[in-house]
Amino acid sequence: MVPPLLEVTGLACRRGGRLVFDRVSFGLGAGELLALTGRNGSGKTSLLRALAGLTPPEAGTVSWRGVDVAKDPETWRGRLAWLGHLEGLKGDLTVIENLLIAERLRGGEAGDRLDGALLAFDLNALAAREVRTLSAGQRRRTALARIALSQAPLWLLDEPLNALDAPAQAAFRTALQSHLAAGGLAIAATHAELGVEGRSLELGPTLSSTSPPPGGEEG
Amino acid sequence: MVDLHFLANPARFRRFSQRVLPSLGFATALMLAVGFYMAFFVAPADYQQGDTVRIMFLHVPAAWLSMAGYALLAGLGASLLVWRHPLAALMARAAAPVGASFAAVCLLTGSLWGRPMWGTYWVWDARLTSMLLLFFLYLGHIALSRAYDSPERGDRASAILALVGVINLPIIKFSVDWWNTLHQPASITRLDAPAIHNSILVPLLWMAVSLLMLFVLLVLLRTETEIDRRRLENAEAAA
Amino acid sequence: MSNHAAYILAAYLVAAAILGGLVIASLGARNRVRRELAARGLEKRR
Amino acid sequence: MNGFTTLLMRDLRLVLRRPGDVGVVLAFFVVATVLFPLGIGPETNVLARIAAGVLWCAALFAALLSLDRLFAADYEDGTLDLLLLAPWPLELAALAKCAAHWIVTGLPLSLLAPVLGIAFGLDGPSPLALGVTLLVGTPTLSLIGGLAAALTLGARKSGALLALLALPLCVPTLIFGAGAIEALAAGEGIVTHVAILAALALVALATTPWAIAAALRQAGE
Repeated sequence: MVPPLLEVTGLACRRGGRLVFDRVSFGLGAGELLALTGRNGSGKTSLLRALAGLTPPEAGTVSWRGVDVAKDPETWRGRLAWLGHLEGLKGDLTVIENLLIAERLRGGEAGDRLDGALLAFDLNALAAREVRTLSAGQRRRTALARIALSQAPLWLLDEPLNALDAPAQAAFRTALQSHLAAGGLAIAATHAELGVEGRSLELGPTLSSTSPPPGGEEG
Repeated sequence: MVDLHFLANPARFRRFSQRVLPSLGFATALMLAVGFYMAFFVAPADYQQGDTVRIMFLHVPAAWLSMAGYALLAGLGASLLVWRHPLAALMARAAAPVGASFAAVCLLTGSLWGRPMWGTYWVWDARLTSMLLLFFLYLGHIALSRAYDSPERGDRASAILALVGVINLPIIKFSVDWWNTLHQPASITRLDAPAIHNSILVPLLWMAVSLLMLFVLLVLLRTETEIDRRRLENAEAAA
Repeated sequence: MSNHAAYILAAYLVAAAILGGLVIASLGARNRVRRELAARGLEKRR
Repeated sequence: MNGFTTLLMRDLRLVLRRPGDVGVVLAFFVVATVLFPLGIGPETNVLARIAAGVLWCAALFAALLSLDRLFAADYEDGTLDLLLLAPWPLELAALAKCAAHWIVTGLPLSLLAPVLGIAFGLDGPSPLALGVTLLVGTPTLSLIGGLAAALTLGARKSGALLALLALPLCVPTLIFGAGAIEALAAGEGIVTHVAILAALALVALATTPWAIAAALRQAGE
């Protein structure tokens, strides 16, 4: 059996002395989607941040093609497209400027793909507007266009459907499906049904007292 | 060489400090009492500074200890950032106010020495000015470590600050010396360790050792408190 | 101790006030935290 | 276009969208400086004596005033995450941010200071020398201030804390910057001072980007 592209083993994360999740393991192959579910505070965002390498995990490893990603974080970051609950857009820049700059910061050049991304999320009419004049849903669409533009193999999405109306949700599904069809991977933390075929992982409450926090009694 | 590595574990450290603190406290009190006696009654008056030389027995060790204290903060900062020692953060949090207090003692005693010797409470002497800046660095460290809702963030931010500060301290010292030679007539009596004669040196070193013991005592005591406080916070977070 | 005795005494008193105050404050803080730990049943009395 | 240039140009473009923010900093610099003759009295020889120190201190405060938002804006809108996740070194991003800050504050302050120096009664080569020292010294202020801004990211009362952290570290630059003008007045050249200012800038350049990157990473956790 071929090992999965992305393999997560025994990942644990601690915040403020509390284990938010512990012993999370899964594998994800090309074209697969993983939906992270669970109550508020169950650690969905923390898991995404740990996968991206934004937070060093307490324990466990993330590997890509069998190689621990912590060995070469820059290459790993180049494989990621990130959508947090903050959009990562500059209010004083226009939609187009935001998309172009974000892509260049990732080390790429948007080129012809820009038109496609704008079209996919129905942003053509807003393209020259400054982002601070947009509604919450329009900003979310801009941020999703940024993801679609990136050509990164792994999408990490935190509540991608937030603030999206029905046509925008449909646009997101189409973009996600074509990403997966092209062999991409996606992990999305979500409360709502994504509406795209995929696996899911439910994060539950962890037994926070099972292992000692820093400053704990056990030696 | 005693292996102190086992102390890196907070719980073990706590047991260790609880065991040594009472005897260390007793020994420190004894040392200080003898030190004060020597400083007041054994040491002779200096031919140049007169009796005010007795202030040096406090002032000079306080200066040494506050500088050593900042080096300690930097070392603890490195061990937190590089090896993620959980105890290092707690000890840095405990040690910063101790170092700042010694710096304050150094400044105030220096100022009380300056009034009879220079005729004024404050002179922009190179050593005093450097010490004042060191005091500000301590204040920044203390304020930064307590400026966050999450204590871990304060720990790491102040660890970075301590490392940058320790790189900058020699630069600050050099520039203040330069500035001082430009602006100060050099004829005044230096606020300095006095001309070393054994009758002065012995009480000075005695006081230095006593105050070092007090420094260690305070750091141990406060680290223990920080360990307990972090346990309390963790218990609240888990509840 | 004839000349400048006031300044010398003041220096020692100031040092005693700062360092003594720090010792007292530290002891007080330790006891306070211990009491709170004990109130939560986390402190194992030996 | 690589990441460094992209980020630098982005920050400059953001400033161009709101030129008033820079205007406020420069206005603060002028107003704060002008208060000194009003407080001290208009004797030209006194003013010329303190001009370099006053202008250097005012430049330091003006630079710090504008540093508060250096990383905070990116932190609040989530673009900091994009920088943290960019596939090139975060140290370069830190450097780009500080360079942008210097271009919009340090540079105009250095150009403005000689004019104010003349108003303070500096004459001969002194106003020009003042501009030169600021030109060489202000990059250090942007770097050290950038570090303080990164360290206080998300802290309570970050503005005052930023000043408390940055000011002691800026003392060497202040001493040699203002000292240069006095050396000039005393008939010495300013070459030594400018060389030391440049050395200080190099030390800051060699150390602060790493410290800023470390601070930003822990702010992103």
